[in-house]
Amino acid sequence: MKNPVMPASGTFGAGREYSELMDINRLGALVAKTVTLKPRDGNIPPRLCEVSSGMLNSIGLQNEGIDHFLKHDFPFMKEFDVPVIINIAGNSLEEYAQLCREIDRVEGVSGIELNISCPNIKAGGIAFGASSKLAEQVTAAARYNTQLPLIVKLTPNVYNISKIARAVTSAGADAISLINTMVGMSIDTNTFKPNLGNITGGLSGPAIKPIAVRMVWEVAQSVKIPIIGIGGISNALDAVEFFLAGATAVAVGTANFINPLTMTDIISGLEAYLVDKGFTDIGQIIGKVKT
Amino acid sequence: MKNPVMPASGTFGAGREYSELMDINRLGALVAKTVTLKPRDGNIPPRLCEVSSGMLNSIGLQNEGIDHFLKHDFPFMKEFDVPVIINIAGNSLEEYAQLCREIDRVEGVSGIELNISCPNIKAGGIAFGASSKLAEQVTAAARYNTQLPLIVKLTPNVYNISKIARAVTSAGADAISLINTMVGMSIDTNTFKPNLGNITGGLSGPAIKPIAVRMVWEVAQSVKIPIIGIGGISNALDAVEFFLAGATAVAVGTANFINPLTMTDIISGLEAYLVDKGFTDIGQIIGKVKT
Amino acid sequence: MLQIKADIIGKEEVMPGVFNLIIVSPEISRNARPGQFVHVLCPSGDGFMLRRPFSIHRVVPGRAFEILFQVVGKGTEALSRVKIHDTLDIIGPLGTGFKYSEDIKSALLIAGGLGAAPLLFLAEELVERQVLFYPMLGYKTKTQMLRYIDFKRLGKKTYAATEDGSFGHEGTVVDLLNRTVHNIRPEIIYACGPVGMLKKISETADEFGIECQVSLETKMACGIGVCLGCACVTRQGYKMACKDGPVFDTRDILWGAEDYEKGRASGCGCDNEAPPETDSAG
Amino acid sequence: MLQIKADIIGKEEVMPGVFNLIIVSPEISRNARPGQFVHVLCPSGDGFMLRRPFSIHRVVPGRAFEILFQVVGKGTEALSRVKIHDTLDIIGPLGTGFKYSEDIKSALLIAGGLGAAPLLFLAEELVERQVLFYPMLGYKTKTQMLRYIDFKRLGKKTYAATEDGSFGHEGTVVDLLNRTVHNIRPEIIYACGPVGMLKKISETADEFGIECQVSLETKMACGIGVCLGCACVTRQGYKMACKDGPVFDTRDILWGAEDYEKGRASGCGCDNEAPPETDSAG
Ligand SMILES: Cc1cc2nc3c(=O)[nH]c(=O)nc-3n(C[C@H](O)[C@H](O)[C@H](O)COP(=O)(O)OP(=O)(O)OC[C@H]3O[C@@H](n4cnc5c(N)ncnc54)[C@H](O)[C@@H]3O)c2cc1C
Ligand SMILES: Cc1cc2nc3c(=O)[nH]c(=O)nc-3n(C[C@H](O)[C@H](O)[C@H](O)COP(=O)(O)OP(=O)(O)OC[C@H]3O[C@@H](n4cnc5c(N)ncnc54)[C@H](O)[C@@H]3O)c2cc1C
Ligand SMILES: Cc1cc2nc3c(=O)[nH]c(=O)nc-3n(C[C@H](O)[C@H](O)[C@H](O)COP(=O)(O)O)c2cc1C
Ligand SMILES: Cc1cc2nc3c(=O)[nH]c(=O)nc-3n(C[C@H](O)[C@H](O)[C@H](O)COP(=O)(O)O)c2cc1C
Ligand code: FES
Ligand code: FES
Repeated sequence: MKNPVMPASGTFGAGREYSELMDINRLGALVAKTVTLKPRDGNIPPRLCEVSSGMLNSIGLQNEGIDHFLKHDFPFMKEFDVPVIINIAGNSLEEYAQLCREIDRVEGVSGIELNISCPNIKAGGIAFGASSKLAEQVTAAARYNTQLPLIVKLTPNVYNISKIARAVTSAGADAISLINTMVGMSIDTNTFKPNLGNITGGLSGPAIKPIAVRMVWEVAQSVKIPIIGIGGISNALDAVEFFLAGATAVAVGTANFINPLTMTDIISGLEAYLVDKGFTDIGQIIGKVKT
Repeated sequence: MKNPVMPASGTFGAGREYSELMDINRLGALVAKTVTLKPRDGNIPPRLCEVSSGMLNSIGLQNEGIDHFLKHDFPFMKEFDVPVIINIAGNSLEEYAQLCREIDRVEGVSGIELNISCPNIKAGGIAFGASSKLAEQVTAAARYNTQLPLIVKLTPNVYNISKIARAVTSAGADAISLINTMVGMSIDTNTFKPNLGNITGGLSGPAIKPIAVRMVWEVAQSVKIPIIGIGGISNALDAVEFFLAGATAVAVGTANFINPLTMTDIISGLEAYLVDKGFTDIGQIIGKVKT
Repeated sequence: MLQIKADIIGKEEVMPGVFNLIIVSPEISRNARPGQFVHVLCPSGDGFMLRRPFSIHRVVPGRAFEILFQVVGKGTEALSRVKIHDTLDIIGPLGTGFKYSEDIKSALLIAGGLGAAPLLFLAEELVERQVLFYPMLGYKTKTQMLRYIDFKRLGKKTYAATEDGSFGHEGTVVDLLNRTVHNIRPEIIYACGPVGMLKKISETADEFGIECQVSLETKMACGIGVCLGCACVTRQGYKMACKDGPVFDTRDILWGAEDYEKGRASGCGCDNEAPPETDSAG
Repeated sequence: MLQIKADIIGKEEVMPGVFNLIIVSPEISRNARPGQFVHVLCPSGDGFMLRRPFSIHRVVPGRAFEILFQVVGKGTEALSRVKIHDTLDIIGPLGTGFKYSEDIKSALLIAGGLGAAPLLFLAEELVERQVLFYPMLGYKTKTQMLRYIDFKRLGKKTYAATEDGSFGHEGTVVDLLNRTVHNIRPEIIYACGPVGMLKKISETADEFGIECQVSLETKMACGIGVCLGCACVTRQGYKMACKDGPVFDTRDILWGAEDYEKGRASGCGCDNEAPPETDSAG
């Protein structure tokens, strides 16, 4: 990776739209929106709602399925001079396994991210990420079916994130991304209806940053594998907080919607920050919070 | 209660200071800051840090102990024409039990709130609230030792809040308050030090409101006892969201610090809202979210 | 589509709470088509962060474009406080815009209130293309007749309805449509306004076999087709208002139930409707 | 203590990034004592919400008071954009203020930079009480000599230090103190400034047996003693800067370690020090 900054799955599509507004080749990696085995329609609208310093979404993993993805989106992503990570979700261990088998065969994939933390689907998703046993099983199933670097994306909606992190590590994860969204809800006080068609949704954006930093720090104390820090990152100093807490890379989600140049601004901002503080390499600040 | 609006424990002291700025007699209840059996010094500073749409605190339940409280603070609180709820925390089941026994003897207490959700202390606190078994035990211990209405205050740092709510209900809780704070962390990118002396702290304020509304809604589906909704409430419409989700009362925390008149403004605002919508009683909107 | 930092060179409060901004951008003014919108980063204010979408209201060809907006919440409130020569961060032009076949001869343009925003740009385009058209404008009352004069200047015959009857037809624009459509007999209807109104217009259009295109408003995050948040339910499945729309042919739209009439703001007319295939797969 | 909505009747940028506001409040101006502060709801801006504390800088007796502040972040940035005749929501006066016994004859007032804010009010009070005092002012450079003239007008003899030597003593105000204290021999030192500076001043005061009071800055939420968030470590246990302070007798303070010299903003000089009794009980 050229640098440790990448998009968070589901907030950058396959990069097609944003490639018109920014230079994808400057990114550390490309992370695709979650793909599933079969196409998914996603959830009933409304799917979005803005809240204080954040937003709720209940997209529900709308996607056209792995075959379509590999045929139409992946070739586009591969054209950039940037590693491509494919993010997958399934309803069952077998679906995760099968997705891994299919992707393992494909030329030019740099890694697989297991989304076991989506709060917006009825089966699978978050349920896998909220139990250390299931998280371990799904990671093991994936591990068994691919040689590719395996990143497991965890949900923050748990009491003991370190326990889950240890479980997926022992099952063979090469890295952990955290956090996915917090489950939230918002109600229209005029109509009495939830602001999301799916009733609840995932909270993202600056509102969740303190929760994310805390979880990255906790997990960094308990496992040795790299952590991709995610959650409310909007600028270089936000990213620095995650590096200090122990992340080796960061991913940007919601902030892309607000400013498509967020990631490239962060990349420049990190360089400036390192120079300013007399460091030569981001590695020099990783995990260096003085507790 | 005159109305369903009260302060959240720990954000209003014993009401002494705020009584100089607002009319406590207009409140639905007074809720005291958590008291423990023995005095507690609280945590090392810094204890506060502002974050996007919220704040982190790591006060650590600083208080002078139950004896001092009953002698010096409770008499002051009792003078108002408002029910007084005493909030307690212990390091062990026995401490909770003993506190209940002592308070049960006191004239003029309207209820006990069990804080089993403080994220800022080393033993007890959140640990009791994160396990349905411990939550049930501590509630049962309290229940056995007091005739007073018993409110149990839950932590949002769990995957399955309904399970905990059912556990405390079956153990004899008369009401549930939720939520306490989310565990969070913030790091100073200049000094590399956490912004809290205690490293992590509790996230409160508008940032957590969607999480709180969701939990109130979930719990309202699974237990029949009243719910006091807490988390990021700053105005009447915020409160309405909680009522629609199923809360029968609300408590205001962080917003008091910003505007000491928040609660009385909410009380007036709720009246205006009800008139505007053609209701005569707040009961008509409780749990009425159209899902 | 591009992201620009654009100068504001004109600002007018055209009626209380409704503002018109003139924004410099040769590129957007050159490329924009009627029905497209821009995604605006409103100056930072109290606790909101997402961009806000606004239709392109008019263009000064090759130089600038305009937006017409009403203050309804925090974002528009913040936007109403910009000053001439302030700079706005804007992404646009976005969306597909209104479609018109070459051989169309007559059109009916129906605007409810702020629905006038995209339709004035369309009206100017239709004049250019020498298409005969009839503006039909619905307002609350006489003093709030947004852009009436402009439409009247451009259209063949202009119809107006006010809810209180203080000008033109007394009642809604939908009533007015139902009374007059058999006389006007347009080849196509273009409409913008509250979703309840659009649904009723589409029913009338259906009944008379008239093609009908409407601009739908949904909540948006990215505005460019990435987040899949602005979904509308169509017969072809979920479509994104920001990329596949905001203009849709009403024959494709699956409208939502009753309560859309009440003007539920956050939907596209579809949230009470089961999606074409439901989510039961996962 | 009261909560007011107060008019701003004066605003001056006294040097780049440092502003003085004159705020109408008969009550606060009447009741305020030097060292006390007000808790200000800065006009809503980008993602902050808590009030910000500012020392009372000066009073126009019975009519108004002033605050002097530097733009360091979002809150002060927002505050710097208020205009004359805007209204501010303020709680005050808060805190205990400087203490002085009746029979004190000579005092040394040491300000580092913005530390001048509470000390000018104190200086005016000391003039009133006919206490001889020596202002000792530390600045970065000659062009940033905040309130030098004012102190010079009020004090018996005014000492100044600039870090670059462009005016007065070259070096810090602490150096200057150490060179001159045996000549001045004040009965009491009042100081305000960065915590590293205050700690060193307290060491000197200790050494010479001089009473020393300092105004400490901590992060605050409520500002009135409720949240227990602004704790400082003292020999008597945790004390709240907002209620027990912000002025403390340095004999009571347990200072933190080295890194306070680096100007860690968010502490009161105590976060590396074990509290009097640690938290092991729970
Ligand atoms: C493609 C498109 C084009 C648009 N063009 C225009 C235009 O030309 N002029 C104009 O005035 N408005 C237009 N809108 C609506 C405009 O985007 C919203 O009014 C604006 O986003 C509200 O932001 P706010 O922060 O002021 O309100 P918020 O605080 O977000 O909400 C305040 C109130 O407005 C409602 N609201 C919020 N968003 C929308 C929305 N998208 N549609 C309808 N109601 C909403 C909310 O439900 C709430 O009741 C358009 C919307 C879309 C999707
Ligand atoms: C009792 C008291 C009296 C004060 N009097 C004055 C005064 O008269 N004039 C004046 O200019 N300032 C004064 N301060 C400091 C002032 O309150 C802060 O500068 C202000 O709160 C910063 O708000 P912000 O949103 O601009 O900065 P933030 O965005 O909160 O922070 C920006 C930077 O400033 C630092 N900072 C934040 N709060 C403080 C603080 N309390 N002390 C020191 N650094 C801080 C942060 O760590 C950060 O590096 C006083 C503080 C206290 C506690
Ligand atoms: C609109 C939206 C769609 C998302 N879709 C996915 C997804 O498909 N797969 C996934 O793993 N995470 C998804 N996420 C979660 C993000 O990748 C990220 O973990 C989360 O938003 C927190 O980061 P942020 O605060 O920077 O947005 C989505 C988030 C948003 C806001
Ligand atoms: C400074 C501070 C101190 C608190 N102390 C307590 C406490 O002693 N006991 C308790 O049960 N909750 C305590 N809380 C939690 C609040 O009661 C409340 O549950 C939480 O802050 C969420 O509400 P809010 O978002 O309105 O602040 C405290 C919160 C804050 C911000
Ligand atoms: S707003 Fe993101 S897809 Fe339309
Ligand atoms: S700021 Fe709340 S106690 Fe001092």
